[in-house]
Amino acid sequence: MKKIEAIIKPFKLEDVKTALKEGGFFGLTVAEVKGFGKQMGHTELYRGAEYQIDFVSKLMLTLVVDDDMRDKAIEIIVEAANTGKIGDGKIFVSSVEEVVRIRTGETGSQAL
Amino acid sequence: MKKIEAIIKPFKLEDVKTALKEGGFFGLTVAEVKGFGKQMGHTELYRGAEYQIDFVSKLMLTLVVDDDMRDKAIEIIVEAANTGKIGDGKIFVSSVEEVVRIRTGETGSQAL
Amino acid sequence: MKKIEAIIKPFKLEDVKTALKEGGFFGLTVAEVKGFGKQMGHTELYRGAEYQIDFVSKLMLTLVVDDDMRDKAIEIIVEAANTGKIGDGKIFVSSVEEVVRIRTGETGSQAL
Amino acid sequence: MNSLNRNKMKSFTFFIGVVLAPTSLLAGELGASELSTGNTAWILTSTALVLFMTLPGLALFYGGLVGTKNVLSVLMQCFSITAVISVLWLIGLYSMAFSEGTAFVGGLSKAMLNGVTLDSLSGDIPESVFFMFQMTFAIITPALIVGAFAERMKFNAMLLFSILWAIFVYAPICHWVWGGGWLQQMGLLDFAGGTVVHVTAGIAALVTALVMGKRSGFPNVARPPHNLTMTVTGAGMLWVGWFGFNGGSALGANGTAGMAMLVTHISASGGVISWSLMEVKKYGKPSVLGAVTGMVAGLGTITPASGFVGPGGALLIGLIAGVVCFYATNYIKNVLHIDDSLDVFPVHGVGGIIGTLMAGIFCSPALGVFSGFGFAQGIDSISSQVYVQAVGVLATGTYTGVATFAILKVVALITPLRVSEDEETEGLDISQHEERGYYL
Amino acid sequence: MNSLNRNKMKSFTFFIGVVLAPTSLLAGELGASELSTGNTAWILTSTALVLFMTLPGLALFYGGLVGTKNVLSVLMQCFSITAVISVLWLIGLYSMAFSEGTAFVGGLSKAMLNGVTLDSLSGDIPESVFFMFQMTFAIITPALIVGAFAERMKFNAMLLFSILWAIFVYAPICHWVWGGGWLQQMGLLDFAGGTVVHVTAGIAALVTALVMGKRSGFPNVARPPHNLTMTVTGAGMLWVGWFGFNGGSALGANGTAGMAMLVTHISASGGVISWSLMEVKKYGKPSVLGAVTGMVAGLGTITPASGFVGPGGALLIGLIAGVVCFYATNYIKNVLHIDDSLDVFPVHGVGGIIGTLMAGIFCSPALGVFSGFGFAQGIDSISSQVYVQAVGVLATGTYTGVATFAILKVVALITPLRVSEDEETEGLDISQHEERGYYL
Amino acid sequence: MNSLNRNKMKSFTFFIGVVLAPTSLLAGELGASELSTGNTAWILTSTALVLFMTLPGLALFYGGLVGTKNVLSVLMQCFSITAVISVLWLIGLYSMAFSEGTAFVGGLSKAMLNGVTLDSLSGDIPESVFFMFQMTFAIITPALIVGAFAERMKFNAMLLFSILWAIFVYAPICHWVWGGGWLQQMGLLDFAGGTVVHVTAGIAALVTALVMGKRSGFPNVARPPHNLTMTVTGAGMLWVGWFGFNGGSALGANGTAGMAMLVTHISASGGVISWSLMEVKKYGKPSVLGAVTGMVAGLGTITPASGFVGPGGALLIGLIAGVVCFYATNYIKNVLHIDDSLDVFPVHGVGGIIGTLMAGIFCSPALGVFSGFGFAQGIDSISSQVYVQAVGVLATGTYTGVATFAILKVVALITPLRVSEDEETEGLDISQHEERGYYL
Ligand SMILES: Nc1ncnc2c1ncn2[C@@H]1O[C@H](COP(=O)(O)OP(=O)(O)O)[C@@H](O)[C@H]1O
Ligand SMILES: Nc1ncnc2c1ncn2[C@@H]1O[C@H](COP(=O)(O)OP(=O)(O)O)[C@@H](O)[C@H]1O
Ligand SMILES: Nc1ncnc2c1ncn2[C@@H]1O[C@H](COP(=O)(O)OP(=O)(O)O)[C@@H](O)[C@H]1O
Repeated sequence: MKKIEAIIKPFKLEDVKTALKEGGFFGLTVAEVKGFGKQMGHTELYRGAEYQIDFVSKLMLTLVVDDDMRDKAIEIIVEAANTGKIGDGKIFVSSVEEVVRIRTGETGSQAL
Repeated sequence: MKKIEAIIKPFKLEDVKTALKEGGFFGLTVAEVKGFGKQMGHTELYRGAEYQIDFVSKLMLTLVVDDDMRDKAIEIIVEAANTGKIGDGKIFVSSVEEVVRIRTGETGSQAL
Repeated sequence: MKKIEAIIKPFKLEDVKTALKEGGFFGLTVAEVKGFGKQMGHTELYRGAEYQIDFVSKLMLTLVVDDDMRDKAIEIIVEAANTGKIGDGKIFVSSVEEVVRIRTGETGSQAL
Repeated sequence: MNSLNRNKMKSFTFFIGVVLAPTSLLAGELGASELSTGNTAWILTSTALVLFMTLPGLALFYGGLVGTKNVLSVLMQCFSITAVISVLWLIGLYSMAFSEGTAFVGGLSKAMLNGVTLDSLSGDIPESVFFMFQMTFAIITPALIVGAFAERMKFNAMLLFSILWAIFVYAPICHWVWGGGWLQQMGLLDFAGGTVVHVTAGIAALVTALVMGKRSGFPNVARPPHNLTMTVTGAGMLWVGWFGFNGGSALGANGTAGMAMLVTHISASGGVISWSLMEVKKYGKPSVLGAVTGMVAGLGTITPASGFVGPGGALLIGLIAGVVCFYATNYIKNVLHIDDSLDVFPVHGVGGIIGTLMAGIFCSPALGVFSGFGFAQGIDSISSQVYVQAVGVLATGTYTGVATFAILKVVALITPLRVSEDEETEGLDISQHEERGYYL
Repeated sequence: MNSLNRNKMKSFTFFIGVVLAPTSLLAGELGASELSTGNTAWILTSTALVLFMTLPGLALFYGGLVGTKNVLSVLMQCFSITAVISVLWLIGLYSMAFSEGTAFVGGLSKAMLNGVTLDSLSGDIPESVFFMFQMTFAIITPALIVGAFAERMKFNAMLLFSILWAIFVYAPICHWVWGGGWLQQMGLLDFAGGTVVHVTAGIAALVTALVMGKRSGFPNVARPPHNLTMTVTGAGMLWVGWFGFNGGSALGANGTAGMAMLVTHISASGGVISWSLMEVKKYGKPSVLGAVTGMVAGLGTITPASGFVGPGGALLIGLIAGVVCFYATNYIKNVLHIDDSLDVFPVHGVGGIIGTLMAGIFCSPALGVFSGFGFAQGIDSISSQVYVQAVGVLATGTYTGVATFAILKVVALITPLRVSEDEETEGLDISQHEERGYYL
Repeated sequence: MNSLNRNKMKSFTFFIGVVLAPTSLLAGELGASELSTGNTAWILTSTALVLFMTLPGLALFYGGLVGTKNVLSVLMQCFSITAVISVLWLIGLYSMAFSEGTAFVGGLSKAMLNGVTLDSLSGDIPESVFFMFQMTFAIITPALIVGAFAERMKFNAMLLFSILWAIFVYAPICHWVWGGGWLQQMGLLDFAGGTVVHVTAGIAALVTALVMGKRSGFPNVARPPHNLTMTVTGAGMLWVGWFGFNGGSALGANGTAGMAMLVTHISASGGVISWSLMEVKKYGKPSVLGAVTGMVAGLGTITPASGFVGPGGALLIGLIAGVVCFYATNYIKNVLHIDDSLDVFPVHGVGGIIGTLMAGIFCSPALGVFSGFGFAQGIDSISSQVYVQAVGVLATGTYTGVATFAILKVVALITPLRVSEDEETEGLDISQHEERGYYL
């Protein structure tokens, strides 16, 4: 099984979730993160103290899928999260050895 | 070494932490996440705008363990986090190549 | 490619980010987490209810790098995040199969 | 309304000059130098209460309802409006509203408070106090409109709009109703601002929402309030502050002030109850946002009626307000799909309209337990009074609608009204003010 | 109600019983129609201050102490209670408390404020103002009880309970102590609600906590307040609002009001200091939650005594309140393991009890620097006065305990008192109101 | 202090110097026993308003500006100072400030309010009310200093410092200016505390910041306010509360109170506008933190002038305050690199200084639209008045600087002033109070 970690712009969450749902993916975990990359942050100003905020709000999606669903998932995310502007984010894919469903103790693909 | 990522219900954290501690696991990292899965979310209502919240609050636990402790850790988590109801969460297991303890620079099992 | 996950003390973020930047690393994702480990937490007191807080605020940095940059990244982080006191945190390294840049669809090293 | 009661209304200034009340005139001329410390104490207090309604009351009420990335922009709008309108009030708006002039607008004889000394009285309170009390109304009215264009208006456009609106809408209408203008002469009953404050703000909100267009994603994207505790905090402050708004409009610490406060409170309670019941009926559960919205509906609706109706009437008014404003909110949002972001029109506008009309009914002294304290002078039936009330609503509403539209078009010539789409996505706090609400 | 009885409100005990001021009596009888604008101004203001204590004061104080998933439910409870009790106060509670009746309860002659006009006076303030001022007490008392059953009571059960409690507990006891009832006749000194407000709320809290049972996980699971800044904000509002609560209970702007405010403030300060010192002694560090809890203890405890004791007595009362309530809180929670969620009984109940008793001591004019301003009429020693005070505490406490228990049992016949375990886990905000406090 | 001198408190300057009203003097002497309920009502209210400025106003204003790990420590400091100074005020500070004594400090004849009864008057209000009103000033002044040492001072050192400072700085200087002391005799115009409150707090802040040293990381590490919504909430409360601060300083509900409130409001508005314009000029965008800081600058600066200047003067004062304090803040922070954490000196200190000086200009009755209401008695030109004002500023500033330094050195002998570096990193909430602000 594969773990897909996607960093996306926060306001794209609904689109991505909906697209994944339509694509048949019914499990997803989302964390709020801050990203640092090519996308510029912004300045903030507090009583004469002005400074550069390098970090930008992002969401990190974690999605574990069967091996054969990997490419489809990536495709869906790329399409739904894309705005064409810097800062759209990345997808990282890695291997998962085992999955367990806590409720039932099922393992492997059944646990997804 | 193995990385165990467990998504659990928030109010189960204390139980899981205690069980892990008793099981001899003394390191753990916890992130607040939102999960989307079989468990139904709920509706929210704001002045005539009613909508469905699909995401449910969860915690993601990250736990890196020696290879031979993997199964024990999984077992402990499954047992402590289980309520038998939908939404109890998943455990994902993957391989970790290297671990470093920042304080000392130690690596491998010693760093855990 | 490698994924480097580093758990550090929150007030070290600026130092680590600056060091990474100087070291030529231009991408980084940060999540707020709570850590449980050797570092003691603290007690809190609320109207006669006193209890032990085991969790300590930490940041989890995620950084995906080319294989040959792995050691440099680790070195930089260890150096910048180190205070010599318990609780400085860990670095976990694992393999990443694929990286995709959402904006362009580029994959592999180019996507970093 | 007899001459005794007549003194109990808002703008004594006006009564001296215009209403031809010989007894009060004499009092005004001969005994006007008799300052009442008790009445002054209460209006000083009321002034503080009404400012408190805007800062921080309304700012928090609105601020909690927007997204976390726009919260400061709302607070900033309320603060800036307060500062700028206050200075304008001194420079000329007070004079335009309350000095002698035509039936449509006052003159500039009191610009910069010309001629006002420590000893100048307005009725039996210092004129400085009357000036301040009225100023707090001139502040909150444009601040109410903020709710309509929240989360998308440019800061400089907002400020320019508010300034022009205060000059060309608020000041004249205030003169019509309270400053001796034609509606006052006609016998319009508007104790504390059903037309002057709520109809004008509500209609302006509707026009602004239509001209500005919807926030991106409306109505499909869920926009939950980012901090309902902030909204409820503001709501509590509004409730308390409204005691000064309506109770202070008696311009004295007397039975009218007490009764105005009482009916205000009862109507607010009625609004909470009926809005909550509507939610239970429609969705099965009452929400705290519903409760506080019903409260505002009850408060806005009783405002014009507060010095004229009794407790029984107030209870009915509050209950009706909750139901009508509930339906209005749903209709505007879900049927017409107008993005009046924080529902200013369906709550304040609709509340102001029905409240002004109901003031004409429940002021009648012949309704048994629902009786009020009498019609305007020269009016002796519910139908005549309601007719005057309807004229007041129509006139103020129409004028406000047209003038607001014109002002928006003028402002748009000078600066775009809306931020860019990217700025809207990033949030107004960063894009307009380079600040963030929270670093928790 | 004749003009003599009209004076029998609230501080009548004091004026008649203590000051023996025949002139004020005469004024009451002959010149009662003379409205005092100064006194009216202060009671209008006090009314606003006491409402402010509940909304948003107490709502925030309590709201900050619960978990983030229950914060709105607490705010909603405070808002709903305010709305519903206000309407009931108009319909009949005011009459039950303050109109002529038996020694145990008033009649219904003033239901819907029957017969009350703009000119009706109560003493030298409009009756509408007296009605409103007293209403704010009737609101805050059931709102205080919310702290006992927070985080687990069903909304509809809560509402039904509060309604019945206001009818069967608050209104009669208010009549006993302030409406001319038997305890007032006996000479009970309760200036602003040691028995009427704090003993009743505290005992009801204890009974409710016992009947409802513990929150799941209590006392093992840590339940830190979700937002102490909110609690401290509410605490500040309570302190300020209490100036109206106790200062307003003089029903005039005079030396008694000033002194009541002064001793209130000093006692609050004493409570802050002694609770903080207890924490330093026991835990090594003072906490801000401890400080504000000590403040509430000091305020609750001085409440019955506030018109009767001097500054020295107030300082002692505050210091004692902090220590006793500190121990009481620890004892209830850590020894008896009673889950009175927000410690209503050990702070308000215990404070109300010891405050009522100490009022009987420190009212004595013969205690040197700790002297007060005299006993009730016909009483001439500390021991006689303390006896009356003890009777007051016992009577109100016992009656409240029994009646509260009975009411809970009746409510339980109609609807379960508690939410289900799943709902408790999910939080009351979502399960009862379909809302979330924060989307930060 | 004879009965004439007793009137010489606070507003005496005004009564004697400006109004030259022998009748009011006579009234003071002969009829001083006539309590005015209206004036009493307003000062009771003002007392509540000024306490509200500290709790929760200032606490929130400051609390929002610090990091999330230090927010409770700031709230705790404000609460503790309130409690402790209140008790000290009763024990002896009030007497030191306002009882008869030398030109430099009062005596102890009123310690524990010795001799003060329910009927004691101060002018035409109860002495208990005067005591309370003045107490709220004694509370807020040390609370203002908290901003200078926020995020690094030990709690016990903070408390000890505040106590000694209140005794050795506040009480004497209050006596100099308002208690019949030498500056009052000289004709210093300080209506509501330009020197007594703002210069003293500002200078003490500067000294404390220098002695304590910088927070770790200053000025390189960004320290954004953790919750600007909290700060803006506090700002709104400060604005409203300041109506009691300045308006109440008239010690009555009259034209002076009304005008003081009016000029206070206009100056605050001017400060908001000019600070915002400076930001637009320098950074291109106005911020809400800038707006509220300008507001505080406008309010602090008008404070000494508020009973003496007219609306036109107030507008200028506010506009100037915003500009000058803006530059001062930048200079202190970015050029001198002094870590006065929350900018107490550049806003309050600088505002107090220029306000006291400008009071001497704009009180002149001969400035056309910028005229005020006259010089102090015996003074007849701007230059003479400004000279006196300058003496007042220099004397209070110098004494405060020296005494504050000495007090800090004494405290440092007893306990370290700062927390350890680890404690600073962990935050004061956990390290000093074992609490956390938020569990959201
Ligand atoms: N090497 C990396 N490791 C981890 N996260 C990264 C890396 N590079 C980028 N990111 C994440 O992806 C986000 C987007 O990257 P950015 O360089 O701004 O734009 P783009 O992906 O469009 O080129 C960043 O904000 C950061 O969260
Ligand atoms: N394929 C997946 N990838 C990532 N996270 C998942 C996946 N499936 C489920 N989850 C996470 O696990 C949580 C529980 O899953 P859910 O389907 O609701 O219940 P259960 O695990 O009991 O069948 C989800 O809320 C989500 O956070
Ligand atoms: N085995 C582990 N798995 C996951 N996270 C860990 C593990 N051990 C430690 N951590 C994380 O690293 C942090 C620091 O660890 P700790 O034992 O306190 O100190 P140190 O790393 O200096 O020995 C912890 O707070 C926790 O977040």
